[in-house]
Amino acid sequence: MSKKLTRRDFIKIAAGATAATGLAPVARRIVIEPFVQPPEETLPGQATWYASTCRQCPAGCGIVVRTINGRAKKIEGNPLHPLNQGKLCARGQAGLQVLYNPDRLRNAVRQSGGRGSREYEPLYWSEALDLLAEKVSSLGHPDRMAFLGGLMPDHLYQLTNSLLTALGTAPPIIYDLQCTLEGRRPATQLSQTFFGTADLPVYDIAMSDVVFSFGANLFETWMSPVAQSVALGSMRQGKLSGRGLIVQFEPRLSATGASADEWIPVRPGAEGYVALAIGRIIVEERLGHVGSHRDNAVLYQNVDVREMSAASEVSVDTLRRLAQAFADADRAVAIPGGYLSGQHNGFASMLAVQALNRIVAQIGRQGGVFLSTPAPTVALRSKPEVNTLSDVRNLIKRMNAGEVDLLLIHGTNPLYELPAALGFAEAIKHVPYVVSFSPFVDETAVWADLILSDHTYLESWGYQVPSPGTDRPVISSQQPVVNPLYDTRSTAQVLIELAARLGGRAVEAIPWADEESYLQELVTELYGSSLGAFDARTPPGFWTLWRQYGGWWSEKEIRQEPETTDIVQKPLPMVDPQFDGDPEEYPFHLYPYSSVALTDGRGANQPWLQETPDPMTTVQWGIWVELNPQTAEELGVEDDDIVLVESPYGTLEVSVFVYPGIRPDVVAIPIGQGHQDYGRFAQAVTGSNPLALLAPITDPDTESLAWGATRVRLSPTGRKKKLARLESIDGQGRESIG
Amino acid sequence: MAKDANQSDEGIRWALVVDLDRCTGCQACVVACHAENNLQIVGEKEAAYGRWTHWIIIHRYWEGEYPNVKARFMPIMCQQCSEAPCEPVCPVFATYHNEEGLNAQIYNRCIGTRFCGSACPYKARVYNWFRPEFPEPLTEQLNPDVSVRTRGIMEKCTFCIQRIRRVEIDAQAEGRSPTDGEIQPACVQTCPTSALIFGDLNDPNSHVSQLAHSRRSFRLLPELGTDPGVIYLKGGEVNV
Amino acid sequence: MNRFWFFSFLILLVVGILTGILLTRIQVFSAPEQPIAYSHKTHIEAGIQCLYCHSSPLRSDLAGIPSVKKCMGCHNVIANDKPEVQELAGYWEREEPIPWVRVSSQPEFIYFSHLPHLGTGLSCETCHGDIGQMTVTRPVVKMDMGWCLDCHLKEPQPKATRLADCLACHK
Amino acid sequence: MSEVQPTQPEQDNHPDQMPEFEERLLLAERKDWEINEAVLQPMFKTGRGFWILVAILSAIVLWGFYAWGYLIYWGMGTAGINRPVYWGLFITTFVFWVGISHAGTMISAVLRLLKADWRRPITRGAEAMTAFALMMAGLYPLIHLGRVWKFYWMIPYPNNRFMWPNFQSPLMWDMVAIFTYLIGSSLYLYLALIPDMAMARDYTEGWRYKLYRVLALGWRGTEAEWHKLHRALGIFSVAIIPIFLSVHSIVSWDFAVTIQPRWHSTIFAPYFVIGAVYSGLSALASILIIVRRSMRLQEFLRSEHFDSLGKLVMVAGMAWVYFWFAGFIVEWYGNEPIVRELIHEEVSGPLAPFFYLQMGANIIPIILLVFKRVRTTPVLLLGTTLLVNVGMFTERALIVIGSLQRNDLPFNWGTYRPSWVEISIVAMTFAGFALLYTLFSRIIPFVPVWEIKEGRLRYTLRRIGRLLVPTAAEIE
Repeated sequence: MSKKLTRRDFIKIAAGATAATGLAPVARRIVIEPFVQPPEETLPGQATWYASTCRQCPAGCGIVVRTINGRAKKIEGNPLHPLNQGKLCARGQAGLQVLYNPDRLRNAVRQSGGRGSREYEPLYWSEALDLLAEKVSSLGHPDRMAFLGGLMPDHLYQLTNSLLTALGTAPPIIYDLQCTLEGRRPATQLSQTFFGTADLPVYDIAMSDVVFSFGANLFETWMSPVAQSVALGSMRQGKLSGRGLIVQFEPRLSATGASADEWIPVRPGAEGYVALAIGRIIVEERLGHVGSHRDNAVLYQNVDVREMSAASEVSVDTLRRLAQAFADADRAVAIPGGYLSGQHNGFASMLAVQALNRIVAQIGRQGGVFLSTPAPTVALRSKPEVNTLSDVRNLIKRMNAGEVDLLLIHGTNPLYELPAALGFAEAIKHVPYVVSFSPFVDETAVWADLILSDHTYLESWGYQVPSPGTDRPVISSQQPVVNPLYDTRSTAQVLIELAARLGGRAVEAIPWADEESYLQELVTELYGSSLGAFDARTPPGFWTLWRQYGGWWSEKEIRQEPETTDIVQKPLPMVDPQFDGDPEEYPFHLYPYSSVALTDGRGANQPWLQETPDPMTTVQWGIWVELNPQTAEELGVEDDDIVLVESPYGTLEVSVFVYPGIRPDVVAIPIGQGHQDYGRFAQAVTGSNPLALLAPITDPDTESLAWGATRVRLSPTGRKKKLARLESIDGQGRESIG
Repeated sequence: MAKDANQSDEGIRWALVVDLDRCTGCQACVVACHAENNLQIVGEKEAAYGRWTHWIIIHRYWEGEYPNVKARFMPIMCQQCSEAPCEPVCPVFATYHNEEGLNAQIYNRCIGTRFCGSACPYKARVYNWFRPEFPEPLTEQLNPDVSVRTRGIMEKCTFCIQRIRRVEIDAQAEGRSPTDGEIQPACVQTCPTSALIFGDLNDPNSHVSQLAHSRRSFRLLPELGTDPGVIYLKGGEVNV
Repeated sequence: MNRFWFFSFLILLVVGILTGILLTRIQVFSAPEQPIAYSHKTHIEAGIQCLYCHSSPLRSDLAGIPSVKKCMGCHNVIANDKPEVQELAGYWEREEPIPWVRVSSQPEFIYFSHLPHLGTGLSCETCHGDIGQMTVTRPVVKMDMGWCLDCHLKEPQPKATRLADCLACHK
Repeated sequence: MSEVQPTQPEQDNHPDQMPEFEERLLLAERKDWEINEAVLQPMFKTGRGFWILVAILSAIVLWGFYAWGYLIYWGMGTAGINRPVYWGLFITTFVFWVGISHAGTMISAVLRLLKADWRRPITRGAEAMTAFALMMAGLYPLIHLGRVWKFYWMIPYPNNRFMWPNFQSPLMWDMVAIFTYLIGSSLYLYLALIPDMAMARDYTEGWRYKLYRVLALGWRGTEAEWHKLHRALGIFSVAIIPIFLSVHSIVSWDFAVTIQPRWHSTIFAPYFVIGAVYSGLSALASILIIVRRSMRLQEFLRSEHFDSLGKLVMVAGMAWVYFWFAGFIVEWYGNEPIVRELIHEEVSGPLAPFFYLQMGANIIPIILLVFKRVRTTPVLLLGTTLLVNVGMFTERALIVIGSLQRNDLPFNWGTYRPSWVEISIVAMTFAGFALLYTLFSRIIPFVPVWEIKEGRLRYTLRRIGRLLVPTAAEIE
């Protein structure tokens, strides 16, 4: 889409596109407007497919978008892309509703009635950029500016980082809820500790015979769900060596747990104990076929299987059986998932799980765990690192202390995504000027003075090295599949133009004329690489193919076998879980989980995702709390009764879903609903944000939010609200009838 | 009009295989179907009253009790029965059986008696209870190959007839016939675990007809004698 | 007296029905008013092929309306003194699309593609009439279901069965 | 015709053996003109009560039409139906009205063929009930269409698209059957009306005269005319009986030909027919009691009629119970899981209140009607027969809605809640029926005068020696 096309250039079969069926009279005046200048790539009425990268979550799947007459009509997986191999998840499919969302901002805007007024006044971009440049240059000290970002595409991160460094400001703080829930930061730290490389490892589910997943919702939202699902498909029925086995360890039966062959309801926080006990049994009883376990004995010298069994409430027999299955498998892999990282003892548990891969010698082996090969050029290797909650806390402290004069927020929605107890909502009021880059008016953008509305990902340039990657180096490219619908501007472009206005070191740091030329320069470094699945004769030819393929990747598998560090010379740490809230007063563990459709709440403004039934509860649109039937009976509540959920930090009123697959001492609430702002579809759902309940405690090892370590109590309210479920309540439990 | 599928050995019979061992209930097919087929969004209130419009839904069945509880997923869409109970009851032939084994639904012929919906044992048909609403610019997304149904019309899974037709026309233009696996309904295309496989059941070499002969294969409610064109493969077993 | 009323009523009825039919026919076959008085006849007589301007029916569903640029490709030099061509040039200079009014159309619930029709060897004139003789473009047939089926059913078997299937056209 | 002169009955003679005949002979003392007057006078006297009633009924009907318009404009979603309960109160009420319509022909044609004399005063009311109930029933197939403006696609008419309706569909059978029945029963009603129209013509002036003159088709009462009328009525009586049996059978096949659990039953056709007769006769009894009271027709509609009607209702009710049980026991013992579930729901589940209402309201009247006191006391009979129709309506709702709520896949079960639109439209048809009936009773002689007179000729007392002997002549 290099041609500049204006909106009216497109053929408008106006009536055909919008009218309802059936009733139209035959003789009607339909205007057809031809192109003034025909674009080279489109044929009227014929679909043109553009390859790009999905940005509905940070996984970085390749997509192809069907466009007809300049309008995107359907998103599908890019069949050539090694990560997702043509497949796509529900969120990826719904991407069009980000692009065509009726609640998108159509201009750069300034809040005319003051912050929080929700009254907006459109600005010309030159005006808005002048305003921003003026704010930046009038800062007393560069430290008085802060940039808070979500997990952004790599090129944007690089531009931001370069600009901030040039200005003398601290690098952007990258933090969002999705990363927190999937435990991206702790997982990186685990790799660093275990393999000495700060890269997310790839678990080779496809080739594995036995997969032990400890709180990783592999096929829902964790890390790269599509790639993992593709792997599941071949692991289950695509291998010659037989059907693989999956065991899921988590307190609530997730959709992944339902797809697993066995679900072990471990006590929250005790997943590490299970891993330790399994490891101990394998080492002690010399299970499996890897020969001597002498090297590993030291790891488990302090572990008592019975104690572990008691603490995790998994019987010794089960542990022994599982240990046997894990050790006897030709290829087995244990996966430390997001729920582990959300515990106070998260890091210790993750270490214990990763150690299992070590004792069955599956590190670097097929069907085990390996690291993806880094991108071939240095420039492409720089990518956003997720910050810790402590960094965010520091920022909040600085904001409260009045040390931040200008706050830039991109791709994250801290007012919604951070536990309310952290006090971001209060802190933002102490910042004199807040700039948001959100394309939507979300909870945070309401508190921004200036919203420099970004393009949606289907209108933007960019690239991303998927992390975790796959069995070969991959760089996904992102390109506009349609011309921008509105007068929005991509943040990368805004930064480049800001630098140009600021001059000096800023413009030296990012001297490009526009983001496209920046990307072109970055990407054509790959030109001539012998690894690639394609190569061109000239750099411009390479640029074309890069966009046509939707990125660059190696033709062959290249896996990197990680080295283990000396962590394996010491006994594995054993840390007792800690929970916030007195167990007497707050008898239940709260398990907030990321919803398949809405993830961390980003999908809430897309009606398709709102109407998508949750796989386990089949509820559409709503928010609920899942209770074990026994718990529900004790509380005297049944389906659809509203209960009051209280933690030491907040309360929430929500309908009950009696859920057979959850421990009686755990209650689960999906994350994603309860938006105050963020458009009509997000606000259509009544209910408040479950994150308000969360205790702001962290795992001391990783300084990451222990989002699974809050205790709550429940009390019935006597009211009812019917959940929009697909499944008939009357029919529930009567399956034997069919 | 309705030709007995058992006799049509030479013709095409489109069929969908659903491998329950692979299905993770991820709902990608549901959204893909919404995107491809211009399904309307009804909102929370109507959805709670059973008026959603999903053409494919994933049934989730509980088995056992805590702690030995299991949940199984079963995607259910129009079963494209050869002996469809919905076909004979339509007074105006809005639904009928076509030569390629599809249970066709002609939207603009439908007068909305909902008899087919009552007759369908799988309840795979959905009805447009109200006019669809697509707040601007969501209309831009509408697939031009599929009509937008107004109120009072029954609709259901078509096996993405528009995608079948598109591939057939393109193949014809190239002077060949579509290859096995080339035609993919939206749900099949997107299914991350490849739990859905589409093809011609009457072609003995096609992937679906081979899977249909698998030991794991079964059809939904076989005792009703509807002869569905959707074939399920049991989960939890190895296919040898 | 009674008989008089009876016959008057009868005559009125017949006249009414005939007028109704006539009116719908006129409405169907009337030529819509176009923004520029374009004559197909002139262009065809100049020896231009249909596919030169309507270039995509062999590759796409739609035949395509030529872009303003394509018109100007010739009319930069040819006949640029004529008022109609000057009107065209006006659109070109203003970079505005020309709001042509559709002459032949299918309802929204119909899937129609030019490609397979031309693929079977049909010519443009089969459906669009002798466009080459038209100074003002008007529809020559009422493109309704009966008209479509007229041809579809004349195909040899088993093609006819396939083409008579509702799903062949209804979407 | 008989030449016997009616004679004054002697009050004190044979008081114990005469009461039945006494009643039949009551009219015998009336002159023809007196009977005419007695029938026509209530038609002309329309008090305030009448107009208030008409106003109320019209208001309900208008409101119902508004609700219908609302339904058409906004879509079927304004009704309470959903997935899987695609059919709700509309179809329930449709079946109910078709059922009500069955009593008219039952009384009129069957009893005419059987020469049951007591039918005479009530045939007109019964036939009118058939016609009006069918009109109400006929609205529902239109109302429940999602796109009612396309209803004509169900009519077979030649077109260039080679498209015909699907005659495999029970809905097409329905349409044909209901149209046939409506036309047949209207003609039947009209035929029997002609002599009375002529009578009314001769008694009226103004707009009524003009109306009756047209409707009487120039009837003069010649021997040939009577002969033709009797022949026509005889043919119609025979011909309409298969139609009457087929209509409700076809309605039942709407359900029975699907494989929906509980609908898929072989006994449905006779079960529906007998249910229709049961509810229709009950409705007739209720209506006659109300009309008799409001139009002061006690002289014509006497307790002997209600007695016979009550007996018929009782017999129909017993037959209904028999058919119900025959269906129920087969399903019960068949013990198919989903059917068992449905039975369970009815007997002890959420549908239990409706089930016991249905059973109670259908069986208690049978017991009550055993007592002559109930059959002959208007108030008691009114209550009993109304109860039957409450029961029958509930039965239809249970069949249509109750069954649809459950199906083979428990995941797809659902519940149904009627909306204000549905209730308004159902109320509209009830009010519409009442309104048509009310207006009808003021325009058309409610009691078939010629039939009464004809019957009166049959029963006479002859003096044979010293005895007064009641005699009955064969006159038809």
